Amino acid sequence: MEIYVLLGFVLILSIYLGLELISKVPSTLHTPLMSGANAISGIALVGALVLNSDTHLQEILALLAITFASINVFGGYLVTNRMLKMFKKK
Amino acid sequence: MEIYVLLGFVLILSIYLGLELISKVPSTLHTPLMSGANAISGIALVGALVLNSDTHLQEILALLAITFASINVFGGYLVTNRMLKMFKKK
Amino acid sequence: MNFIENISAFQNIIYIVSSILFITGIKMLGKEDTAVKGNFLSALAMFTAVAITLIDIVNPLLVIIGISIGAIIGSLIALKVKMTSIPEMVALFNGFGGLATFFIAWSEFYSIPDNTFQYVLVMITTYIGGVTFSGSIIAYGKLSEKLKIQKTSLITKFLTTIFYASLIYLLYAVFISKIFVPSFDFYTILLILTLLGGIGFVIPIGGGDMPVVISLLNSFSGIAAAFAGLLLLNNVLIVAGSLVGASGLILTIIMAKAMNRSIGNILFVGYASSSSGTKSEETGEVKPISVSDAYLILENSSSVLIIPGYGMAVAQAQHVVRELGELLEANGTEVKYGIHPVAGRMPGHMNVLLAEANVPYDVLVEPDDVNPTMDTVDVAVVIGANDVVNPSATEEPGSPIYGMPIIEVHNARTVFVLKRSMSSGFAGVQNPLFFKENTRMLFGDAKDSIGGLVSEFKD
Amino acid sequence: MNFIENISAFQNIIYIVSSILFITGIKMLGKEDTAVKGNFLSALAMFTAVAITLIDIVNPLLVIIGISIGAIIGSLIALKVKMTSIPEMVALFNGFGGLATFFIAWSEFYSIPDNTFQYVLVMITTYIGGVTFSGSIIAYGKLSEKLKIQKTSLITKFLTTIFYASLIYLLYAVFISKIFVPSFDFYTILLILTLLGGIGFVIPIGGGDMPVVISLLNSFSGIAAAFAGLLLLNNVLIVAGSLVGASGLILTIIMAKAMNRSIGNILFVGYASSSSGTKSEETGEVKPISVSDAYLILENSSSVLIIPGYGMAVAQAQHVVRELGELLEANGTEVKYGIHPVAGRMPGHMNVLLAEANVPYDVLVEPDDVNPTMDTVDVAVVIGANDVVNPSATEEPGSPIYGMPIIEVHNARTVFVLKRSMSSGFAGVQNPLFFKENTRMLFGDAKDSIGGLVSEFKD
Ligand SMILES: NC(=O)c1ccc[n+]([C@@H]2O[C@H](COP(=O)([O-])OP(=O)(O)OC[C@H]3O[C@@H](n4cnc5c(N)ncnc54)[C@H](OP(=O)(O)O)[C@@H]3O)[C@@H](O)[C@H]2O)c1
Ligand SMILES: NC(=O)c1ccc[n+]([C@@H]2O[C@H](COP(=O)([O-])OP(=O)(O)OC[C@H]3O[C@@H](n4cnc5c(N)ncnc54)[C@H](OP(=O)(O)O)[C@@H]3O)[C@@H](O)[C@H]2O)c1
Repeated sequence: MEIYVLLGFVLILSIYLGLELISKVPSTLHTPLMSGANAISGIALVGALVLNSDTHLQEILALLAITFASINVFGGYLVTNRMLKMFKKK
Repeated sequence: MEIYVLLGFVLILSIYLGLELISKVPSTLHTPLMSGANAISGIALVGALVLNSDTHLQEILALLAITFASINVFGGYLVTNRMLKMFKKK
Repeated sequence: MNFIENISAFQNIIYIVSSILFITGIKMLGKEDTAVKGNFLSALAMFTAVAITLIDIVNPLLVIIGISIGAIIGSLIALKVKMTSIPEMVALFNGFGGLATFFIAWSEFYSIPDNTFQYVLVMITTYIGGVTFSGSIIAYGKLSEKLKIQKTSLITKFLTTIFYASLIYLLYAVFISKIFVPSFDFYTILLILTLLGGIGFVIPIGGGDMPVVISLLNSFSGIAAAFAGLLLLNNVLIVAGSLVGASGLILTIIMAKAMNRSIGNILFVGYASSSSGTKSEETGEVKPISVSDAYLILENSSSVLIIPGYGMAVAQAQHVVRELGELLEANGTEVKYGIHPVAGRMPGHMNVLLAEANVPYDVLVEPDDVNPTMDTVDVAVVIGANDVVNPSATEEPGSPIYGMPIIEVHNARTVFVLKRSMSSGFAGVQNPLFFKENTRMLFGDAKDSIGGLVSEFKD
Repeated sequence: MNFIENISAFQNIIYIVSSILFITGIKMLGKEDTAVKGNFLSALAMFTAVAITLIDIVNPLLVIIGISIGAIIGSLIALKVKMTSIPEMVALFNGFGGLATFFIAWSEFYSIPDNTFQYVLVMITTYIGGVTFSGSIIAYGKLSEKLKIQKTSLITKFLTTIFYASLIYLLYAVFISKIFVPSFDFYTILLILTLLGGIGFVIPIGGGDMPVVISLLNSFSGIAAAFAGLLLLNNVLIVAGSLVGASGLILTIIMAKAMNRSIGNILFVGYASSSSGTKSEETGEVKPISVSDAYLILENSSSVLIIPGYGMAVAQAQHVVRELGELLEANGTEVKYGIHPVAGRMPGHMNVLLAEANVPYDVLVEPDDVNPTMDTVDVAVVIGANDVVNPSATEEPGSPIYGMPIIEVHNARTVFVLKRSMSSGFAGVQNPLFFKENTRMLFGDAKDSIGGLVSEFKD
């Protein structure tokens, strides 16, 4: 079985699941969801960590990828948390 | 990447998705859902079709598997459809 | 070689398409407006998956024979079965699904290489498939009342022991034996133990708990198919099986919740029916009512709530009930049906029966919708229901059903209870409703009593 | 070798655990009660995935430097950013996410074997990542009003053309060029075209449509990560990326619906603002009101609905608004806030601002909840909102915003509109609300006007 077919399938299943899970989000949470999703897209960090650094160029690319993804991760989770903490019930 | 790990992942994702999709089913549909699921479990038919039949025993096993799975498929879909057709709005 | 590889890559892509169809189908099956389409979509998914598998089949004769026999038997059962027998039929079909995967695993046992992981998969698939099969057959027997056996009998105890033994054997097979080469005899023993174990799993469970068992076996049949998918590296089996597994699990949980019991309690303990025997009997006066008196009251009421239960199914009274409902409406009375999720003997039982009798589903209301306004109901007509209207569930902390959500008919202005005697319902507990000030008992078979009311109206 | 294989199998299992955590996290993030926990769970998932990746890292120094810099910059931004600047910040972070995957794909270009499929993946990932990056930077510029450029200017037209050219180049790279050996120059051109293309994609889109663009770019940044996952055969990247892709898509759709426009219209057409210019101007009398008169009416009303809009954000009036609300409540008036889903300039904008000002979220109501009972509202106070209360949306079939769901304040007994002038809102259409019998205009900066009311109350 082709590994790409299978991984593509995981991708489709995840999108389907994502659409189901988020479809009914209340408008209060639109902004936090957006910045929370932002943080999650910092998962590129995991990809950046496994890059080859055989050449200098690759080394620089890896360093930059790690840095920018980390900004996303740290910034995203912190700001989302800050925002969510502001929401209070009476 | 181990194929079994990946397929196991597909299994987990599907169960998660199934739980999400079905969790809010109205009680009117409990019985049809059950028999509809019954029909779906006839998917074993696809498995039965690809079995080896190198020995006589295996041939018999394949035949039996195909037969019983087919009963499920045909019986399940027909009876579910029959049941659902009975539900009417005013 | 390249050609075959291409075929199998293509098949895999089609399997994925079919999986997505299955997912969408079961999603739509869970909503009233789209259920018919959902079932159709899922059938389409099945057709696609089977068709694409057939393109490189080795033994077409075998396939044609198997599918033909299956199609004939399946269709006959589906078209002939009475709506009241759906629970038995579902039990039977669960069994067939389990049996098919049992055979698949058995056959694969002879094909797999000496790979320990595949060997483990064969063992597990065999076990789940086999237990689903034999367990379902017992459930079928109990539901159709063809099989009656005492929980305390020696054979029950023996089989229950075999069930635990089979579990241990499986664990041994999975965790320990794989160090050795799997031998034929070893596997044969598993086959036998599995089938007996399934019997032992279901046989001690009370007949009334069978719906929960059926849902659970439904779930198992899906899980078995999913494991067969792992074994055969086939993703549509995995996805479709998982969906069935999830759906069965959810129905099981819904039922357990509606009965306010844990799944473990249902499977391994059962109702402590002895405790209800020693309980002090409810005292008080029971006020019977005649059909003609009941008619007079109904004729003058402006809102009526009908609560059907298992007794309506037993009496096959759904058609006369619908007739009564229509006559009441023609008389200017507002009629609703209060449907408890576990009324009857399978989830949604009442809904199916009433649908069969042509009651539109938008007059069916759930407990949560009807309880808050119960005091505006003139007459609550309880037809062969008992546990689902038992006020002990809310009032008596000691009762075995305490905590179970009920339809609170005792808050209605008047309650008619239609049953044949003072005997208790499935849970085996007394019902204080019968002794309440505003309750009238209309004794007799439900079909006869309702029939009587209908003829009074027609005269 | 065996050891490394074991590590990678183990890593894959942990990645799966992390994926499930992500899924559960985002599920919980979508519900008010569990949102904080959900965000925490998703952070835990991220930590797990990163930690397990670190165990067999080759170049620890690089990693330490990168993560440290990222952590410092990210944390600083997160802790310093004002709530009113969240839209810009999200745009910027989307860009960073896209940039990271852009670099990943670029680096992989030198590592992949001559496998056409991987080559295709590199091309696509480069493209999505690059467009997300440069597009987000433009969106950031537009939102923070650092970048102002005419839609009709020559440079805009040039860049738009480049965008289409880049798309064609990508299609060529994916479908045709793979027959040849990919050359370095060929890829370099893609890199450049991609970055310029992203600029060209966003630059013609009106500043007010940026929120939709941001959501879409949010979705893209997820899809880019998912494709990077395909490239690196890494399932947690695929799952997490897909979730972000789905979430961004849903927000985009929600916004488009709330504006009653299609996504295509937003991205490629924009409002036909010229038509509103030629439209016959609304005639009628506008009735201004002074702060002290408004105070008298508010003081005597028993229910007030506050409808905030973009103007409240501009005036930074959320804190005085909360103060006014509290004073009204202390005065025995029932106060609710009517929140339109696209009020302001990003989804949920008003919710975040009011939350920042300590307004509890259970007094915030959605249009569907408040419209049916609008006639029981004594005073509707519209604070810097315009389009979201424009009755043309329901009354004037020719209007560009016709069909958009609004908060129907014109059905309230009295309406106060707080804005600085008679100018129109984001959609550029006249608002007949201002001319209605029951409307009073309170001209001036929202913060000043509300501040005035507050001091009247305090005196
Ligand atoms: N639905 C499910 O999925 C499910 C699953 C598992 C368990 N259960 C259990 O089943 C019970 C269902 O409650 P329920 O209220 O529907 O039923 P019930 O409590 O079992 O009571 C049924 C009543 O119907 C009466 N009856 C029987 N035949 C009749 C006839 N021909 N005419 C008139 N009355 C007749 C019986 O009294 P007489 O003998 O005096 O006539 C009996 O009291 C609950 O305890 C539930 O937990 C349900
Ligand atoms: N939320 C989103 O996600 C989103 C996304 C894309 C587009 N949009 C669009 O944005 C619009 C949002 O509607 P809206 O009603 O919130 O805003 P709006 O229609 O853009 O109107 C804002 C009003 O606020 C007034 N204003 C500006 N500064 C002010 C100040 N300092 N004090 C008092 N008033 C001030 C302006 O009038 P003066 O200049 O006369 O003061 C203006 O009419 C909708 O058209 C929506 O489709 C929203």
